[in-house]
Amino acid sequence: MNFWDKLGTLDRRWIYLLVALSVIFPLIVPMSFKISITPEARQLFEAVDALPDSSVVMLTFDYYPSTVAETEPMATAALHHLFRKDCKVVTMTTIPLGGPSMAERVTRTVARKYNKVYGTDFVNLGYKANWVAVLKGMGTSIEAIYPADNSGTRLSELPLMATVKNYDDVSFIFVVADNDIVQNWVSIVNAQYGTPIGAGVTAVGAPKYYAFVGSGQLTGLLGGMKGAAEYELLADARGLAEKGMGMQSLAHLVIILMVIVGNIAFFAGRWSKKGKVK
Amino acid sequence: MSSVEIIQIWVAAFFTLAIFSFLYKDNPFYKLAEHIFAGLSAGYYVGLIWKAVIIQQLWDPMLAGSWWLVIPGILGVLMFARLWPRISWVSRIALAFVMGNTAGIFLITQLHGIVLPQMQSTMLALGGTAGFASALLAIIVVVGVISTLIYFYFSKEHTGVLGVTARVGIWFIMVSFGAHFGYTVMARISLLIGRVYFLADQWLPSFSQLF
Amino acid sequence: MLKHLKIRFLLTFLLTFVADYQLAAAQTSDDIFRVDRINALITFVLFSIAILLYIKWAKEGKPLFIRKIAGLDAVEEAVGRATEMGKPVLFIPGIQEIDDIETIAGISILGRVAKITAQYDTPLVVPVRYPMVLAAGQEVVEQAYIEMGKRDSYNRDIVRYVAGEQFAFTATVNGMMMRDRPAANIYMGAFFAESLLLAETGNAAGSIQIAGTARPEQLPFFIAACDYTLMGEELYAASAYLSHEPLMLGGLKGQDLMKVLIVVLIIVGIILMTLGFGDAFRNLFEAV
Amino acid sequence: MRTIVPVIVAFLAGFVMIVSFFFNPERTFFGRIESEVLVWVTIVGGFTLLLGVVSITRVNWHAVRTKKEGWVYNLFTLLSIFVMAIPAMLPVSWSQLFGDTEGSIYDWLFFHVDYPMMATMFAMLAFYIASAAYRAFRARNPEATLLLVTATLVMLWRIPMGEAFLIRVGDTLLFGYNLPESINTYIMNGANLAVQRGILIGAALGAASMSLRIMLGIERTYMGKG
Repeated sequence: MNFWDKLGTLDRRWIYLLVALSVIFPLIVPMSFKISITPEARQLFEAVDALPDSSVVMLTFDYYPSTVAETEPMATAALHHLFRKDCKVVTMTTIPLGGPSMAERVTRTVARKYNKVYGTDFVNLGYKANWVAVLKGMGTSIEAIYPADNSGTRLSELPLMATVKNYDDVSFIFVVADNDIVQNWVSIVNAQYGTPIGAGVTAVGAPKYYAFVGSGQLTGLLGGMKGAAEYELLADARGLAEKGMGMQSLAHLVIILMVIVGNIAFFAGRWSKKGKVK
Repeated sequence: MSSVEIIQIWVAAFFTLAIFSFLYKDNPFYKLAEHIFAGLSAGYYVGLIWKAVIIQQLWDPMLAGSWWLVIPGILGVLMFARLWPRISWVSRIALAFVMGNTAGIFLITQLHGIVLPQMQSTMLALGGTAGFASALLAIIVVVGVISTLIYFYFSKEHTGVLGVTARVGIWFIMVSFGAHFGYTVMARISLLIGRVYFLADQWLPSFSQLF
Repeated sequence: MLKHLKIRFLLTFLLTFVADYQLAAAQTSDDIFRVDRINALITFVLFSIAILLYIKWAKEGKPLFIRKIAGLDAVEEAVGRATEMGKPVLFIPGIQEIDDIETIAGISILGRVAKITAQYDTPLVVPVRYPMVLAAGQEVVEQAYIEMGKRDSYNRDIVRYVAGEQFAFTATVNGMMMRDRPAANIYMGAFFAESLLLAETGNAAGSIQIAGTARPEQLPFFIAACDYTLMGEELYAASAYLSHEPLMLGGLKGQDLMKVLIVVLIIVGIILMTLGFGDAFRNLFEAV
Repeated sequence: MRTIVPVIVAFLAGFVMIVSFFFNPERTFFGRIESEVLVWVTIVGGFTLLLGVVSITRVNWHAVRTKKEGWVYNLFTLLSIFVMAIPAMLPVSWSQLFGDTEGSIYDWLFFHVDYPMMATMFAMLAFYIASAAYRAFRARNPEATLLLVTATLVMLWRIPMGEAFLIRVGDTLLFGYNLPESINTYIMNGANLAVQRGILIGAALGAASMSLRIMLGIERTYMGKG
């Protein structure tokens, strides 16, 4: 086992330590950077900003607690933007594990800052099973699928829902998701009812949805924590995502370094062996 | 910070560290956290379906007169027959009803909502709309889409023109997967940042309250 | 007979699309029938005909050609090398339940690998995560050993249930890799975040690694860490090639015919758009 | 009988959706049927979630009863299910601890135990990616090399530090060419968009083919054997 082989098979816990340090260090020495805005993030912001005040927007909490670091800042920044524009917000979720609880808590926290009234300014529809039928069903009648809201109040008793019967009464759908539900919002709702849809997704899913932005089926796209930081900047709603970017940068450099050094150890190891064999 | 908040943060911190401990090696703390997690998630589903389906979609509407909803209710209960192999065929009707409906919706949305618009948006003028850059982009997109579709074509040997197109396709696919790789790395690090931020921003300051 | 039928099929499709254009123009909102969605109807009808016809031909045993997937040669080569070195082959049919399409594809490829290991008496290890996958795996492996006339060298715990929880399963399989040091690791099926851990440990154990999954977000890691990777639909094509199961084979062939149709229409659209008068043709594909 | 009835039910439940797509729902009675079928599907769909709960309870109860190795952990799972589920089903009018609103046991346990654990589960992957990047990701063939080079470029582009570096590289070596912008245009909106579109079309055809087979009762594996 020459030097290169030893370098190539370093015990993985040393590498874990290096990653941990790269994320903790910026906490001690805060690093702030200028965040550049991608055209796709600007397109989403401008589409929401162009909406006339007090128009109805549907905000969906289609993410599991496992990806809140990327998705929650997007939902929070969107809510700041929408409430500042006096838009009426209808929230819902297709995620059975935690979806309704997170939709309730995140929306009420931001609504309190703009002293919005539940029932007239915002409503949380919560969760109903089988998202295919939910997405398709709301096309004809939201009340058929959701007889009551997340807390059990009948929809007929909520003033806001009197004006929102189905997608025709919704001006924009802002989907925040960590799974393929975005593809179904596009292929069921946008394709059949024409409601414009913008999406904030985790970085794992983002590359796939460029195809929908390109075909105009998606109006703008946020990708990962950087996408959230971009929307926070655009909507002037500074939050967690922007603070995280410093730590993100150092960790990326560590990973890039790992790939390069790993490959050097691999190739150098092979050349030195070839050298001996000849 | 009130004492309730401190308890909340310490409970959350305990379970966060219990899961992280798996990095060192599998241990009783991780096993305990894992099993509690499985139980709480199952319990969450019970609370959710009890409220969202049984009360809001069955009990209340039936009380208000929509008695026919007893039919989907019975179909739903029949679903439990899947748990006992001997009578699992009873659940087939309920399963077929849901799967058939989803299949009917998907059959339309995959063709009308994905294939048609994606085909249409690939019909680009190779001259581009404004100058050289947009022409280059149009050519890249057109060549990329066609070569990817040909790469995943299985009814003819990849030889001759087809072989060359497939070869070009694999290069395009590697660039796209490289982008996927970069984005996925970014995602996992953001999730780590989220947890480290919780520990540093909420848990550590709570020490000053206690000691 | 097949050949010119396909050409006639393509022509009818092109002509009906042009006819659709006049009809769509006459759409008035209170019509009962959604005339503006006739392009979807045509696509739906032609798609169904293509799929059902090929399934019928597949069931009748008509010779339906599928090219051999390069990944299968890599699998056979890797198992061959394991035989020479007298070391075991480790096969994981993904970590999803039996009703997942990728697991079904993985199991059919397992059948092929089991035939080769049976023939050369190479030790085979198949850790699984669900009881139903265990049953299906044992059935396929036993069948392969019987077919190769090696019933006596088959034993029940070639396919073994390891653990239910995702990371516990990964930790146990990693332990097996470092202990047995298999010559070849083959991952065929649905994989999630643990793909990284498996491929990395397999690399450290010095095994040849071949993977196949349809999940796009895991493919980059397998490509970077394994010697060969079956990508996306190649996994299904490989299992259709091996099993000749009519449903899979017919479905695949029908989809292939639609791909030809789509590429032809896209090229026609591009030519017309580049020449400047393609908008009329392009609007035929408008999803309303 | 055991397969004919479910096959007919599957076909009708799907056929309604296809017909109502091609006919104006308001102008025909199909609209009424479609809406009712969809409501029923959301109700029946809800019970499938409870299936998982019953099987988890059964597996863990069996492990505890037969004192299987490590049965104490299974006991914790059982306790967690009931501590979470029972209070949630009791009316909030009896006590603030019941139901699922803020302040209930259900809400407290979710946000302070389940939520942090789930958020941590995938955070571990950052460590695995780093060690795999170092020990396994090799430019072993031309394709893998192209993948790793693109990945490095994208990782650099997505962080402010990296972007500044790319701009400086563009200015010094490439006569002021804006590298970051061209990554977004030619990689993300070019090659990546094209490949994702190709894969999307292929996957959509596959999903439609599976849906057609399920609706016509040709594909019945989901019904199980017997």
